[in-house]
Amino acid sequence: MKKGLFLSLLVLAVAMGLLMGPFTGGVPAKAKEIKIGVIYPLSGAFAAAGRDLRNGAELALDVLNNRYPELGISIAKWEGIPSLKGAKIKLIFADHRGEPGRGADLAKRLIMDEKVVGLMGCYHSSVTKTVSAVAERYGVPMINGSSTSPVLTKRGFKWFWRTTPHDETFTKDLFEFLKGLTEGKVRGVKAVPKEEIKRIAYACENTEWGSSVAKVIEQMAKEYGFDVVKGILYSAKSPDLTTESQALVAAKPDCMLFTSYISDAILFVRTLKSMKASPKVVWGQDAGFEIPDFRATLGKDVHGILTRTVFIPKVVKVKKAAGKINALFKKRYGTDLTGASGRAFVALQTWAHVLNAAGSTDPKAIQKVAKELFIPAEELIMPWGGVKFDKTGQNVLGTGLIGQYQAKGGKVELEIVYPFDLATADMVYPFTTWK
Amino acid sequence: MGAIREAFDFSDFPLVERIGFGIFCLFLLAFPWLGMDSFGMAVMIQFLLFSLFGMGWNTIGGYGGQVELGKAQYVGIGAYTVAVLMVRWDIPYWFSMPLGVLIALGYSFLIGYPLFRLKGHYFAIATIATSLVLQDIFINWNFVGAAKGIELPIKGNTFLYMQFTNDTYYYYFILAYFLAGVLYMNWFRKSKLGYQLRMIKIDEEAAESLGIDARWCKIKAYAIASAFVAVGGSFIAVYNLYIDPESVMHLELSIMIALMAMLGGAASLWGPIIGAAILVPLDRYLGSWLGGHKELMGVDFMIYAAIIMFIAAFEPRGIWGIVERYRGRRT
Amino acid sequence: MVLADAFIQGILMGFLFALISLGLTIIFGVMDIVNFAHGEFLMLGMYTAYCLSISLGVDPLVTLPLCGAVGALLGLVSYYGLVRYLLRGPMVAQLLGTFGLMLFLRYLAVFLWGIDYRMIKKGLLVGKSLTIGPFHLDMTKVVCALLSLVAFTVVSWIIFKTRVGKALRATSINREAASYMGIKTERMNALAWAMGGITVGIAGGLLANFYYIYPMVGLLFVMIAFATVALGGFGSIKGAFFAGILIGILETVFPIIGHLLKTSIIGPQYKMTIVYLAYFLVVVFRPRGLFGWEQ
Amino acid sequence: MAFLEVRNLTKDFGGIVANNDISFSIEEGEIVGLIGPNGAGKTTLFNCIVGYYRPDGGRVIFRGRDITGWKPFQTAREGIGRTFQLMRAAGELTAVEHVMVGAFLHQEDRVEAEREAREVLAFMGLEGVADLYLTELPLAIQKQVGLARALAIKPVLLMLDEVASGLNPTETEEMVKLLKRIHREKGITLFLIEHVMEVVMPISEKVIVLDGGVKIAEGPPEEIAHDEKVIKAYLGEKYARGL
Repeated sequence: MKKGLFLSLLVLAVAMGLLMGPFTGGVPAKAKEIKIGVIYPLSGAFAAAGRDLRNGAELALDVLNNRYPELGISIAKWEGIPSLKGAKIKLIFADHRGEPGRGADLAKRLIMDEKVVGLMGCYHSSVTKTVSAVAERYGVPMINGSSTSPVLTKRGFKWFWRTTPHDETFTKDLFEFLKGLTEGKVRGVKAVPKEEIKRIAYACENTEWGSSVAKVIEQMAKEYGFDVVKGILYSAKSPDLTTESQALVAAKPDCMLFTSYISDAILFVRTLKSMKASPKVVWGQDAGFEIPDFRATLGKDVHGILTRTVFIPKVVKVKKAAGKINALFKKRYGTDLTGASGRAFVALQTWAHVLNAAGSTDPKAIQKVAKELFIPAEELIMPWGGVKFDKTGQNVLGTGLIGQYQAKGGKVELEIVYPFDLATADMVYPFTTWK
Repeated sequence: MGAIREAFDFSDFPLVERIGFGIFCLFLLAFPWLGMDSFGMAVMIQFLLFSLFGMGWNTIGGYGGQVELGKAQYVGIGAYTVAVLMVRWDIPYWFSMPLGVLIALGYSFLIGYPLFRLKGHYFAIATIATSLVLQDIFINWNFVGAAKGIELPIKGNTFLYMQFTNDTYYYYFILAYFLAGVLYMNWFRKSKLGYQLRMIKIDEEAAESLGIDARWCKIKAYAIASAFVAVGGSFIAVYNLYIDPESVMHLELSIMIALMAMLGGAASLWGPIIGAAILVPLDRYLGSWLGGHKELMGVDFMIYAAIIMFIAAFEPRGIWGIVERYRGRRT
Repeated sequence: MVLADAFIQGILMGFLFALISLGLTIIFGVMDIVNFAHGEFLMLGMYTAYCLSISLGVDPLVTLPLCGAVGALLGLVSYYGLVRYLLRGPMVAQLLGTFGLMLFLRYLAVFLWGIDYRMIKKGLLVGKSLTIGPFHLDMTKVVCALLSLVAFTVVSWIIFKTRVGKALRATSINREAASYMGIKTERMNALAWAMGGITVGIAGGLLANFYYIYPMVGLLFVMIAFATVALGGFGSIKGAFFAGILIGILETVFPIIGHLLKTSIIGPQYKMTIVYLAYFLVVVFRPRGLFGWEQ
Repeated sequence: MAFLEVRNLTKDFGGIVANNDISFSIEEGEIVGLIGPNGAGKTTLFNCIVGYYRPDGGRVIFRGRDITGWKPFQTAREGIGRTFQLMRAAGELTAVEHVMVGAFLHQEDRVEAEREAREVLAFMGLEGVADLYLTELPLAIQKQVGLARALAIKPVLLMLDEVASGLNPTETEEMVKLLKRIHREKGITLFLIEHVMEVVMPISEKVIVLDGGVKIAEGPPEEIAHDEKVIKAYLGEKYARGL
């Protein structure tokens, strides 16, 4: 019996070894293939987001490596990187499970073993920190598409670029929007007296991301003359958010601001609804409020909720490219593009442009062109002014959107309400869904 | 002096094991020159780190037989002391690390005292509880960067701050700790405390009748364990150059530490090392390989879990227990 | 006013925690094992409710018995398949084993259902809430509370009034003695796991009415369940009940106090901290928990 | 001044009085037996003296020192060794290691401790089993190792809890011889619980009898053997067994 066990263990160990053999050595690089390492949370608690990101990146890859003339953006015509004799890009995905340490190890693997030209990722700001630190150490360029912690581009890194706007921009958007609300700039809503929306309460999840957003909210609120009547940091892993919700309700705020991942976002909506909370404005900071699961799980309970995002399918009305690509995406993965998948798309797109401009995979060359790279607005699916990095590596042309979930006969649409000139529908105000 | 002789004296192991360990040490020393890829290197570093943790846990958890599931808090203490001191006052690693260990010791005595009034599962859960409490405090404590965590300033290659651009340095750095750990444990298992702990584990009443202050012995062992783990924590700080409560004080880390030692074989010198040698590569390679495959999502953990259950069910003494059964000696 | 509201909400949560912990404490009481996989049992209960209510298109409440059945099955399988062997080993091996079981079930769920968040959208209770005067209570939680009461009465009845119960208690007090008395302790263990499974399965089924369903969801509850059982005293039914409610109240009322005192130091960010702290303090002064017995 | 003196010792467990107002004293160098039917409170009395239980009333004075309510390890350090009715055997330590742990009480160095331990085992004629694990030994030997372990702490008073239980007649013989030697050669005062009268009578100089938690008799063995109350206590028990 025991012998048998010992043997079977041995066998198992050997089997492991054999299985892993090919994966430790790393696949030998084929000619005319440019490897980009992509580190996302593909398993673990954030796998839902990870899958979304991955879909975005893979679609972009397909669009780049194959011919989609109808899309009308340049990478769709390239079939690879023209300046590199049509070399194809190959994405190598790795799963960081939201653990910074693991992320760093994977970055090393991709850089040293897979010999990737550059890195992409990592969604979690905390992981992006360690990964970018590794990239910096080895002098490998990294383009980050979806981590929004402001500090990331304030560390004077030489090999780190970020296409997405960060939380300061987004939060600023929110307050611009609220200001606009008081000035009657919002489509379909006449000027709201400031007193009516002065009281703000926020609940931010208590890791890197949430706590930094909380700080920004506090500071912006001062600038724009709103009072923060309640600020809560909570654990996204908490089994129930009754307490938090109560604290929010108890403060009787006019605006409730959330910085949540998906599970806690869902929980908040459910709990607040059961408490019949009645704020006038409910705003979510992307992530949880924006992943398809949010809408899918909560149905019409989200009617009237605002979420900051960077991509809304409705963008198609103002952006041709977005429409076609979104259609393609939906055909393939069944959901609309989201901020996550959209930004993953753009990140890879940016990689393509950078490589093309550089005309080589040499880091130095990439670093050089990245400095003066400019991708015009019409190339992007994002409603941005384009992609242009300042010397900190931050894309200065990125802007946020604020969307509002609106239930229209059974299905829930996400309508643009900010920027005001892009508004695709009248805003629902005040928020009454949970009454 | 005698203690040092004891530490280097492996003579009570069968010859074959001594040879085996010798070869293993040579392998470890030569590893960076075996042309292994850097991920292999990273995994190796993790392996050494977790062996260190496991050896520490083994004092209280293995020899003392106390199911301790709160070691992560000491990883945190070790890591944070180094990080905070380096960020705020630019204090070198070699000053902050010992300080971290001291703090860990102090803290362990502080909570060890009430903690060891408890027995069995009450104790186990209590250790988890204390660890979680400390984590919550760090998550909300702005001085140590709260949930944001701390990024250490990148200083290039420096032995003073123990920062390197090449993992080989880190490798030998942790290897040194590892070997020191092995020697210490080799001394410990033959020390007065070591025997007293095993006696307590067998029969606490009997132990007391032999003039052993069981509670005090446990506290001492607990403190030693904490010191070990804190050292490992200090390494994490300078290795990852970024720490946050989530990554260095998480419950799963505590469980991981105990898990590896138990799986390898608690209350034995090689046990924790074997446990780490199996679980770490398994975890990292399965993760990095299957993690990339949509359709196989979760399989890596299932394999992982299956192995754990198998061992727990059929070899409660851990893998090393099998060997010990064959050779009929425990060490 | 706010305080009163918090208090009521707390009690409701408390009932839920108690219900979830019930199974854990039964199992422990009979065989001194802490089941790490308890949260995963809960999770699978939730999935059962979800899948059935979707596939059969029935109200999730109807599926409760089936959730219980699945829970029982799960309990039996894990007892005969794993725990039976674990019993021979020391406590560490037991924790190790159930921890493995936890990982396994969790990622089995990932494998089977993927990592999407699911939520039951329609059903008698879903999204309903009960308004009594100024208080708004989630309908499901109210039902949870009632069911939790029922569960506890039934279980205590079984354990303290029936012959099986006597056998169970005998086994829990002294295994050998019980077996001399001709009690099949093997079967008693299995029974304990079945009962544990049923209760937690039903809890899952209920939870599914207002909670999102997700492979990792068990993790959120298992720690609370541990704290509850440990605080109440391992193996004590009564203990689990009161400890559950106590914890519920603690974690909801504590932050509100902070709110009333207008201080941010006392706030939701510490609600779990206070629970663990409470547990720690209680056991330090009362090493058997509130209602536990000497081991 | 008495060597060990117990004054009006009382211990009750939630109403059940296990020891009721028990007083006696032991002189240095004596061999004293403590007998009584099952549940007479013999072991409880031991535990109160060594400190596993804190007496609810009364005092324990050892060599002029009030050790009432001391912790077991403190009384042990004071020179009181004891053995247990059953040894909890585990594959964790070998016989010699068990004894070493005892020796460690006054010995820091391992090598020294091991030497002492082997001496003690030799004294008891257990050299042969020194390096075997307790689980590999028969019950009788295990108990002897337990005795050796207690001896290793160099006690002045040795309290033995049913050393002879579970031993066959010949083994019992051996044990009695051994106890005599310990007493003679090491000059240790012995205080032994025995359930079976036949064992205590030959060696003890004084016998104390408990029944239902109270001391019913005290005196030299031959007196005790003919004491009415004692006989009744035992007969009573025999009847009880019969029913």
